[in-house]
Amino acid sequence: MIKKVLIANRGEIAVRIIRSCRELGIKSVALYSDADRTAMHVRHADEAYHIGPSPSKESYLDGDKIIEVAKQCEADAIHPGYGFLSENAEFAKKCKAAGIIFIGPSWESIVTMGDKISARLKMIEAGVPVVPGTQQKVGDIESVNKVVSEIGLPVIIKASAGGGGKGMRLVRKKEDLASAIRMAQSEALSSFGNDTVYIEKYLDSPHHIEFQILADKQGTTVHLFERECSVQRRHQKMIEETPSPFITKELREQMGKAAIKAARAVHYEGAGTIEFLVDANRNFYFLEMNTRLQVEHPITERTTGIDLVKEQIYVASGNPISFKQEDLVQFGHAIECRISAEDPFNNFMPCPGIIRHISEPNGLGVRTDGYVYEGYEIPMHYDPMITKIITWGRTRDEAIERMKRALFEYKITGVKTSIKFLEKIMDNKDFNDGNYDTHFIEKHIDELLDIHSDPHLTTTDMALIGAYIDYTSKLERIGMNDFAIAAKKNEKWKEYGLMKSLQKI
Amino acid sequence: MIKKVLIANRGEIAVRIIRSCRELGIKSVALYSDADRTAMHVRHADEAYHIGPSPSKESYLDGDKIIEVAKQCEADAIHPGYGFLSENAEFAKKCKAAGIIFIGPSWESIVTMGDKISARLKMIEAGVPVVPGTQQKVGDIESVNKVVSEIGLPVIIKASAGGGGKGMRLVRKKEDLASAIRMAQSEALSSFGNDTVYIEKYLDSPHHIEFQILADKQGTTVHLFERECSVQRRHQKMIEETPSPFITKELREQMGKAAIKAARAVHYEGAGTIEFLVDANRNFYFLEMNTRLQVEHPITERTTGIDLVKEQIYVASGNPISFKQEDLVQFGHAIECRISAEDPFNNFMPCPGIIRHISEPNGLGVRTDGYVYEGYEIPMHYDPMITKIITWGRTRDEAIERMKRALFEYKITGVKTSIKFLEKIMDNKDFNDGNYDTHFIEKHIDELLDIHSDPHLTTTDMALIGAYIDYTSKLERIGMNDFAIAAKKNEKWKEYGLMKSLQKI
Amino acid sequence: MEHWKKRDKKLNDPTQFRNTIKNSMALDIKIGDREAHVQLIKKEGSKATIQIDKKIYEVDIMMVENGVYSIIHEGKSYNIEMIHGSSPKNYFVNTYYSSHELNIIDAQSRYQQNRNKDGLNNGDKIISTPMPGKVVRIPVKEGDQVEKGTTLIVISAMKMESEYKSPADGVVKRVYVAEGETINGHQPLIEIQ
Amino acid sequence: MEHWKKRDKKLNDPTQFRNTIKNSMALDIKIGDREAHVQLIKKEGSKATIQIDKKIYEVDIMMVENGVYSIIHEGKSYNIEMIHGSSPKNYFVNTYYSSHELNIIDAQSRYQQNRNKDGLNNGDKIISTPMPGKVVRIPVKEGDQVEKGTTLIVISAMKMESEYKSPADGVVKRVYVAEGETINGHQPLIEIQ
Repeated sequence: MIKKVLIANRGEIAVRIIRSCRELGIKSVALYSDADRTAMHVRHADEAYHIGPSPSKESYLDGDKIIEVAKQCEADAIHPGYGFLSENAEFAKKCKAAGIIFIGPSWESIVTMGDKISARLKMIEAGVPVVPGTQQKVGDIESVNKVVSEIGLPVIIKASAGGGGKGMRLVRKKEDLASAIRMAQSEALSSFGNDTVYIEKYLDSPHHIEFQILADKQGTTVHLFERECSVQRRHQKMIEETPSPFITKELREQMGKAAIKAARAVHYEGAGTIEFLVDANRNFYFLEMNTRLQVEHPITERTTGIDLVKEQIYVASGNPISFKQEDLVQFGHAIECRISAEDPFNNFMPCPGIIRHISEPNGLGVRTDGYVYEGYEIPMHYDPMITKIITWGRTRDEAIERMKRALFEYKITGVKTSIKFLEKIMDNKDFNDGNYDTHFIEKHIDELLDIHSDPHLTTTDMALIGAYIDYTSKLERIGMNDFAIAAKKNEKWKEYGLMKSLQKI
Repeated sequence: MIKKVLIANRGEIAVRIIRSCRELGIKSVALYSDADRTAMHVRHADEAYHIGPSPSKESYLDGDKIIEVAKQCEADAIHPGYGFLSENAEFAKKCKAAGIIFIGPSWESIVTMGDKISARLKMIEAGVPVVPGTQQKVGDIESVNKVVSEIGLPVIIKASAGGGGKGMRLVRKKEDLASAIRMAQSEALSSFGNDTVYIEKYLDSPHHIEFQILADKQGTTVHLFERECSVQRRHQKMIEETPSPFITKELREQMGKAAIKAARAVHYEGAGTIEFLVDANRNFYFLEMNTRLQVEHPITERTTGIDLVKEQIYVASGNPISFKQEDLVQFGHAIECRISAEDPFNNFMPCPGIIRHISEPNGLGVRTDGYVYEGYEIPMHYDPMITKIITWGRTRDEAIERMKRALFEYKITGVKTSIKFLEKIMDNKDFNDGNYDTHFIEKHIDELLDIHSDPHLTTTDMALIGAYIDYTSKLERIGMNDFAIAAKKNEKWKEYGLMKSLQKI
Repeated sequence: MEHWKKRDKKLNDPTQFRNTIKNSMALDIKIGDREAHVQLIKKEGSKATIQIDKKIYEVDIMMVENGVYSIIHEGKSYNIEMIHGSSPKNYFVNTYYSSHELNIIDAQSRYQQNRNKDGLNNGDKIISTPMPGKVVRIPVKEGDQVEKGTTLIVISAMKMESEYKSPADGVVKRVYVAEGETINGHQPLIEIQ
Repeated sequence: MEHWKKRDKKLNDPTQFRNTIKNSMALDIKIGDREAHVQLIKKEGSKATIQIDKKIYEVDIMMVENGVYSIIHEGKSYNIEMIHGSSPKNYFVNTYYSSHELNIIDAQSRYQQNRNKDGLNNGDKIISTPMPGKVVRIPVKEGDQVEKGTTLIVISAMKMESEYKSPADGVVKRVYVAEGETINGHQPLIEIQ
């Protein structure tokens, strides 16, 4: 078994990995950038080393430095978490060369699945359905026209090396095709240094449904059922649930088998996720594979009882998966909400800052995976996600009711968060009916952003009373002098300084 | 369905009940004594009413006042939680008379099970094994001698109205019998106003194992398996787990059936617990019934998925239990540790005080049910229990590892707690082997209290560094003047005042 | 035992209460379109009598955690979270049932508001951000002629880039920061004249 | 990149470092039977050089939460929780791996310690409790002759009653509290002469 794991990550996922290491009796090593000395993962780990300045490129993305630290502190293995270096084949290769176990698939699997065209080809070869489209780099306009006339409009142009919506163009009319391809190619070149693009049929009301898989060195590959991830905003998942209210038992079996086939096709090892698009008629198509742990893995853990990080460590150590496919059940229903430090009512503007107060929800059926705490300053350098709430219920309805209760209980001051927006989704009728696809947020955005109630209700007056007491008691404490200065000089800087001093109270 | 529930309790159980009410869309009403204005249950509830001074007798035990508040705020039902009025038949009767639903069994069931002799008789009648002993009030010494010669020494003398170890005497030698009975009678009279005592065989290495039952008005009675509660200190449970590592599948079935029989015998309604003693040969005996929710109910919730408070509310509303006996499974293993504000290393002296900082454990498989928060002052008037940690694992080993991890993560400053003591139990070999009975703590007490490690280790030096920095930086902040005064006047009061001012920093 | 009885009183002459007040400050607080006049009438321990416009509230209010207040009013339990907005006078308030943006309008803000209304302030267009971040790009320099909508500065925070555009036609009077620089929220970045 | 290298140095002459210190106070801290001499040698931001007896530690120390310190020493991450004991100089310290009771011995405590040793303090037996509670019963009154072990007062806190007994034979000199009274921790209750 692995004895010491270096976690090449930060935030909630680093804390989450450290937790499983501790339960297994494995030593954990944290890394921290300048911004992260007081971060939670540093406090939870057995060891912690400074890795560089705050920007990710100079710290959490500096693979050579990370491997150097791993060697010095004699870590057997590196867990990359998600994001940062987790899907970096080069890094996985370097770990191997340095004699350190990379907790993830081989670098070859990462390469194959990382390039979308090669992944599509592999899947077709393995008999896994892919979205109709080209199998190779798009060339002259005639061949493009031929493909489009076969699969039909609308189509989507995608960068083979792409991700995050960059180098993507939706084409609904034939006359826009040529220019869309040129634009996609140029965007792909500037974003990824590679202008290879390909064409896929655009599915109109798709569900984004993914399957968790696990594979060991002994040749066993299992799936841990699906996660429904269609509640997205600009390709960013906000809410995930399992089981999917959309798919049937038969479809689940078919897709599970396809997911295992997909993983076997690239000789996959460890934990991975096969993402599918499922159209309104329940046809499913391979979209891509994430060759790492996903943000939303806890909902699978809650319904199956399997600790996915522990399984990753078993597999990386050369041990078999600790259970059999036939022993797995989906026990009840789980939902995850991602909570970010952002202002949904101001175009989801990120809100880094100091947490003045936080109380997280608790009790039956509630798990939170977070990393911020009172007095902690959320750095501006990294992702705005601060916590994930995972609720479980015997039924989907119970899981939703529990999520509402959990969001109600979640109290945080100091920074703005997405909580109110998530509450609106939980109250939405279509969501409650399980009647949604990837257009859900777009479709309901006006309703979801409408949080202001009648300004003449008693609750509003209570808010006024709170503000009155808070403001006047602060004035008493800091004295009026600062205000006088601010008024006289009338400078924004003073205003800011004053705000800072008020926040410190 | 019930629409508004008044919770006649405080602390973690009040918060826990409010959570389930919220999930069901039921309004919750909190009560608070003078000491509890800022308590968590007041903040979680929809409504909150002041009920009286801090001592329980003048507030949480004042049944008439509570019923008056329930009427005024138009609550349909009262949930008594555990402790306080939960097993008070008179209160249940008064609720009924006032037209308010008492969430619990009928007052008649409480009366029957509350008197230990009448409960024993009922059980014998129903064919549930009881500990060998007398069936009635103990009278002249001859009949006592006869009973003792039948069941054999040692025996235990118990007060029929008893509880909490009062009016109890263990007798190992025949010549001590007469005086032990006299003493038990006199103690019973002064404690409970009733000198009725009876005799039971004393089991030498018993397990304390209880079964959760649920019964509805439709006549269905089910059990939700067992809880192993043998880790006790002076009849106070500290750690509970389910399934019990001691009992077999066959025994579980037999005991489950006996528990259902016991509940049916008193026409039980709602949630209740049948406590059994199980001897080293796996013979089991009815001990008593708790006609309320238990502190340790969450471990049953975690392994079965059933929300017991919701079921209580369904049943009290006249609805059937929401599941069938045959649908229930024990999914994995759950353990609960009770965390109290007490000093295990100073004879478990209670430690009320102000919470300076608290962070509760979280992540996969961890639930906490608590009620204290940063800045909250734990009142001296009530129970010292502040939180329960419940961990779940696929196996008992995983649940234990996770509990260790959770206790490790639990950080609290300002008051002393039992955490270190619980950690020592989790590290104990016998506990890990599942090899323990009710004498566990007594047997291992020296080892469990030995927490002081070598004072020359690096960790000790880190503690010294922490103390040095904390103390000197506080001196800097408060200035040296206070110290000078304290030194000059040399009064304990000054010392105290100084400590207070230091604690406020 | 009377705390659940209705206590709100509609007053014909709200000023009659004013006489009893000593040091309590009256504040105007803007919430949506409404401007509420709020004043403390009496406070004893956690019990406060507060007048909002013509309505009198008797509440039990306590700050239970940093920025979190517990209010009990006619038996109802309210949890109020005060989140600071862009200035100390700007609050975002969650009551669990609703969210509100509130602005305290004191003499100073009133004065500034009036100044702005009178157009005295029209040369004063300073671009700033509500949150800290890093300057990615400044596509303009001092002296540049810009149109309304021209991108003046691109700020990155938490993996997201935001563009700030000119609010009007004008000239870049001053650039306070440089590309690559780390900035605080509410810091002046670029001034347009 | 050198932070995991061993930096402890055994010194022949620990005083050689003292010259570089300006305002740092030396403290003697008692931990079990050991009395450690602790002194800050240098501090720059969160990096501190601290000498404990003859050993020098270079640590990175920060108070991350109220009473909770994060220390990184040679790469090892320590979480230190400081829990106040019966006086501001008494700490109960959890390091996650162990628990320790520590007592700061400064000049004042040293003086008192010596006074006690010299027997100057023998008329000074004041009974008090470490925690707040309520006086249940006082079975003695001022002027009573008591023996060592006689119960002087019974205090209740959190449903538990504790008896406090006389530490020696003597006379009840003063009773500071009455039955039913609520008391604070460390408050004088009864004085025995």
